[in-house]
Amino acid sequence: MGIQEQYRSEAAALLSSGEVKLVIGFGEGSTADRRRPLFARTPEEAQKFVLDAACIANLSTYLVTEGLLSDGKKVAVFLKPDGIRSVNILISEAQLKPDQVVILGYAIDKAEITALEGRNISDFSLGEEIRSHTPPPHILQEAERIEEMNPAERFEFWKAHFSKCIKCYACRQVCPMCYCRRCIVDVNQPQWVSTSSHTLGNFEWNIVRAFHLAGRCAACGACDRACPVNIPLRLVNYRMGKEVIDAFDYCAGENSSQKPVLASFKQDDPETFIL
Amino acid sequence: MTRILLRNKLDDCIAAWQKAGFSVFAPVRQHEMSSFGEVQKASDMAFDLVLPERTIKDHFFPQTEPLIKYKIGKQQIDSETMTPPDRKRVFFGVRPCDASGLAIDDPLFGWDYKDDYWFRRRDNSVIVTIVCTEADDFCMCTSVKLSPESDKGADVMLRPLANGAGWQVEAVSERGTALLETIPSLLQENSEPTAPVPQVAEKFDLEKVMEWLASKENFESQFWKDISLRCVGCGSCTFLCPTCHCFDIQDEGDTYAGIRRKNWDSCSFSLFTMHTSGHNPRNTQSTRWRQRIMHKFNYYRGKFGVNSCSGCGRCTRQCPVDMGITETLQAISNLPR
Amino acid sequence: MSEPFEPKIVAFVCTYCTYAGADLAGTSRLKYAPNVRIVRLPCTGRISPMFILKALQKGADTVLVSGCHPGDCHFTAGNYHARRRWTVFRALLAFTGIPEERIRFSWVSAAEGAKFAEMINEITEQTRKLGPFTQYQELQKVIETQSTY
Amino acid sequence: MAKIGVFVCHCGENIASMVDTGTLVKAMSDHPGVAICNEYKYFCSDPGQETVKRAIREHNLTGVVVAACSPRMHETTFRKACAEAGLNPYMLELANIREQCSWVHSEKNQATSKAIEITRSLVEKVKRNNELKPISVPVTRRALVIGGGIAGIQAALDIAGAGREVVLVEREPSIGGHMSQLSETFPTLDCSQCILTPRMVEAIQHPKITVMTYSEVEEVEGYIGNFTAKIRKKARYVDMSKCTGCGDCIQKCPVKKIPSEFECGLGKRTAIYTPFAQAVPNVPVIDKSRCTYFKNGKCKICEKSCQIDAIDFEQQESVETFEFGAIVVATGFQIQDTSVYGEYGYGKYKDVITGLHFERLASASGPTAGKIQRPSDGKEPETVVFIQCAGSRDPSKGVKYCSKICCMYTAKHAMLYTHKHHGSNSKIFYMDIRAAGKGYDEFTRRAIEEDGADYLRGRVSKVFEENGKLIVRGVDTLLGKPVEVAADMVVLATAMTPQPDAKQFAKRIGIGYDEYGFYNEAHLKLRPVETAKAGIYLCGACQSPKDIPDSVAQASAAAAKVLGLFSREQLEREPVVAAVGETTCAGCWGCVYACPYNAIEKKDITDRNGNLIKQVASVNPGLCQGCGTCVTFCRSNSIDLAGFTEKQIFAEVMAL
Repeated sequence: MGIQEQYRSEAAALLSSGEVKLVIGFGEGSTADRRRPLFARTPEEAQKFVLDAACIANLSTYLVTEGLLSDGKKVAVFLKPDGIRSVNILISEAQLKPDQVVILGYAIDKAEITALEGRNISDFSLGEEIRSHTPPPHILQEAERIEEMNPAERFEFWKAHFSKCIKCYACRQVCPMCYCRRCIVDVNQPQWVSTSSHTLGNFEWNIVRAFHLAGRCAACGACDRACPVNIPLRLVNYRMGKEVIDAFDYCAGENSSQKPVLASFKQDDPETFIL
Repeated sequence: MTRILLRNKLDDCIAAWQKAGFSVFAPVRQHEMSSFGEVQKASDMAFDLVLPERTIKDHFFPQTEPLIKYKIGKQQIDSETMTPPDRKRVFFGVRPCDASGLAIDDPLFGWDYKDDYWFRRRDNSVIVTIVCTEADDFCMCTSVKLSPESDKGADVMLRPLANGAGWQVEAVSERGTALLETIPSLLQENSEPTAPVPQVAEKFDLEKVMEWLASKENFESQFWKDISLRCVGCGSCTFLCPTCHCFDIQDEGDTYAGIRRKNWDSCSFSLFTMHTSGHNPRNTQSTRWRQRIMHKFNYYRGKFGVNSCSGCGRCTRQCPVDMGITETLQAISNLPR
Repeated sequence: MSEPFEPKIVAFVCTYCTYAGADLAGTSRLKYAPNVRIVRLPCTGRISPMFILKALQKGADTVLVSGCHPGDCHFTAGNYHARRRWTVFRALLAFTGIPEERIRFSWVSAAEGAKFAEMINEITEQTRKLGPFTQYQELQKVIETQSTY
Repeated sequence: MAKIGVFVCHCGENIASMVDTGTLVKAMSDHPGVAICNEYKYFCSDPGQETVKRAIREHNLTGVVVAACSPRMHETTFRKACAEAGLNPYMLELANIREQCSWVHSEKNQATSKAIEITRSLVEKVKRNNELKPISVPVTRRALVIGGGIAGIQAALDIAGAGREVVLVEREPSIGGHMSQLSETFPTLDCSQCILTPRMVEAIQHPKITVMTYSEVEEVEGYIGNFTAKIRKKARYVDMSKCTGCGDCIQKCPVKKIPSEFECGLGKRTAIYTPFAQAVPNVPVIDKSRCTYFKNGKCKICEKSCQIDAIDFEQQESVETFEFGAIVVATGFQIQDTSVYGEYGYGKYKDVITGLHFERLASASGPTAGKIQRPSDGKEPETVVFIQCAGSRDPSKGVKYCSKICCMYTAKHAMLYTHKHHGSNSKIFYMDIRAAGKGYDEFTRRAIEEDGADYLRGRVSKVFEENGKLIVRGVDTLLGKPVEVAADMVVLATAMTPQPDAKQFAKRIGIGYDEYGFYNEAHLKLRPVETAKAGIYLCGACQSPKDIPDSVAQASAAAAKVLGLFSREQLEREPVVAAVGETTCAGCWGCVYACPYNAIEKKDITDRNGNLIKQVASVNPGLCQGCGTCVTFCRSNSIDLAGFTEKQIFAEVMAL
């Protein structure tokens, strides 16, 4: 039995036993190479689940849908390691209760897909894997290329990209960490972030988004894939993740009991740049 | 016998239009994105696109538009209206669906009050469409009763020649005729065959969809909740739509001076209908998605006699969770009667 | 020829240390460059990155953020929290092309009036050398002009 | 609609000479929302304040900006004026155009335009100020005094004398501090023990004072009026309730050769000991590190010798928690380690001693019973050289500051020495004689004129031994000649420094300290006994080097501050506190972690049937100190800080 069939029957069992009220997985998409999130509430619906190497979305973002878990019932969700990492972060930020999430874990290695053992978040110890994880070479190369630029060139690079931004907030909406009931950009008294999508407003939005994700990003790449105008958000996220690990030895989502990196400190944190 | 424009004459053509006072816009690829941008020569243009990612709408109804510059003084408020520049433009290589989008929006911007920002740009622009030779999985113009060779919204229509050397040229409006008069020497008489137009299958039964939407009992149908479960509530479908036209007015500036701006807004956003009181009549994503579909295929038609969709398929093509109008209308179409 | 460039420097400071240090520079009658505008906050912990962006939007050529030395925070730990934020925010700005020299950070105690005065002079001079931060200011100018579409 | 009054103060010439106030007034008068703009010579004066008050009433002002000095100077003054005129006192901002403008710039045009910008941005801020009401918090009317030296004792007695409870904590086995080590005191030459002991006894017998010796303050939490302190009582191994202080155990203790800390190593003590004969309480402690029983498991001679079974080897240290309304820090000083001065031979030659050693030698209860004897051979020295500033005023090896007491005690030492040993010879190397104080200059004159102290102005370059004498080589700068003195003993006037753990302790209780580790007062001149942390006060040498009269005076001042605080049951606090917007709070608890005061709690939001809807953060205004760290953390902008709200700061920045 392949993993897809295994998880279909497991999802069906979870639903028919009443252990979970909902299973969030993947179904066929609008084209052959697309998979779309699928929500199964009955064992029959669970038979429509698809699990293959095209299932790259981070479904944990649906776990923070307002009201989804407020009835105390459980939800099962198909998650890759980055999704499990997201769940760790969400638990540490009190957005999820560990017992409410049943994880149907899987990993993709090239075209191969393997099941991950464990169903509860505490069954997964990702720490080392996350720390040793290096992003794909194209991201590293792009990031390096930017680092090598002088500031003016870097500014022009991002200006070109940010000027494209249409403030559709797809990056925010697909991100599991953007669970705020009201985003800073929607605060208009005062209007810290210009809502207009002129380049200045776009700069502000993108900087604030990246800052708010610093030390909280699970590096799932959802924002980058979602961006309809192809802003390389992966690069900013990668840079921020690198900064918190270099400066504070902090790796978001290693476990579910971390304190937020920007709400904690060490007395001997580095401060080379302060006069 | 028809007139043709050869691809190798395109540079001269651009130059001639520029000489006649036009800025020339065409599909371009810049910074990992395709859109309409100003071009100086044929090689700036990206002809291999089925559709640019961004629509031509951006150039008529920009994502952010300054309306008024104001300054709060001691006794009075000084304000100055900011109007778009009177700039003559040629949009070259527009797909029929994008051009239709402009035509679909024209009544909206002119029915009770003539929106100067829209019409000043419309009146100064000439739309040169190119009939499609290719369609992708998301194209759905035929489903909304348009076609890859529709001339709706076009001033000049080009049909690609089968040999790829150029286009058959046809003016479909006075403005188009006038534009062609600026390049008489670049057009030649020819009877070269044109490339075949792609067959785009109809994906749903529009009549049935409209009937279902018009039925009041379907308004509260569970259908809306089920179909929109995975919608994450971003605005990418609306902002990439050639016909979506909702906007918000924002005052932006410091404490005593600023600019009143018209910014795109999206019915997908949870705050779109948020009242000051805190009440939100469309407080779930399903009601917002319903609004989007109802607006496009029921309300808009009721007011302006036309559906607010030109079938470009961008909403599905670019959706981060693979939703879109096609899926929803297909599902309605497949509902048992 | 336009007016000679006068740097605009906006300083966000905590009231207990750096603001008091700036007061001490005053009571000691130390002279420093008049280019700085000070915004007083209770603690460096209150200094939000948004303040820095808004100062840049309003034409600051350099932004200074300053508070109590580590261990000296009136609120015991506000400056430690601030330091972490700045580390991250600074890296972010640098990565997006806002030069590190444009955003300066310092610890100035209530007793360091001289340090404050010298620092303002140094930052003013450095900013003079860097010139106006036109790259960012252009973004604001563009807003104020007509839509380009 | 905002109606803001702007009042531009000349501060005499202080502002007006550098800022063109006329231009400033004109600019502000033209500013939107400004209803009235005036200038005046001194707005802080009575007529000045009257002008402000009249304007508030006449123009119905909604906010006031006084462009004058630093808010640290006169914010309170003008807040009061606003309140008197019926305007909420928090509808005021001070534009600092003096300390941060007129005093620091030298070009009038630039200073004027800067003043305009400063004032303008605060006008924009004040438009967005909210009316605030002070927060009332209950006051626990019990004081904690940390340190049982003369300063601590005095503070405790004064507070207790006014009827308030005091806990006096001392980490040594006895209270008394450094003063108990002194022989006679300048300038009156009364015996230190004679004047100190009655106060020590008074303290321990006082019904309102709980003396906790051999105890340390472990942790302090809370805020003014509401501190909680954990006090660790070290194990004494002697039951205080039983011990009568007979001293049998001390007599019998077989470990007799421990250098006594109290005697600066000049005398010996036993393993079970009281530091000195007049110790208060007169209850010994067992020095666990030296006790034979604790080392080898055998001995217990003290236990056997004690007729009332007061020895308790099983005693454990304990931690007690108390609530306090105020804290007085009187942790005192130590003397600098003089061995850094190799050239003076301290530590190398036994007869090179510190001033504190000399005090013990001169003390009637000291190791020599008051006889001045050389530590090396017990002989009475004929010639003694005193070296002043052996550490003080020496930025290279010692400390930059003046230790203040050394000039006086050196004169005293010379005097005592002459009194005890007629015909002796004292030579004093000094830099300056600093004898400011009541009776002080007379005292040093007396040492010179009546007691023959020989003052040599100059520094000593080297002390070395030659033929049984200590040769002091120096220079007499008045004569401009090198001098050499063959001495029998050399006394170094060592610098006073903060306690070795002063900085760690300050961090533990949350007060500031200077570069040396002396504790920072809130204002050097005007708030000398307060710290920047409300409810914590300072006295004695932990704040700066001090002599006894100054320490005592400061202790009484601190006590007065504490009593002022205790005069009310409720305390009014600045309403600059944070508050949570509950509708938008996502309950991520970042603010809860970030708050340095644990002032943010989790609050349940329930529907009308009591079902939990969500949890949100909630600020306890009594605990919040108003730093705003939480505000900056909050990604959804759901917390704001009164007095420094997002709207206010936004307006302030955007008006620059």
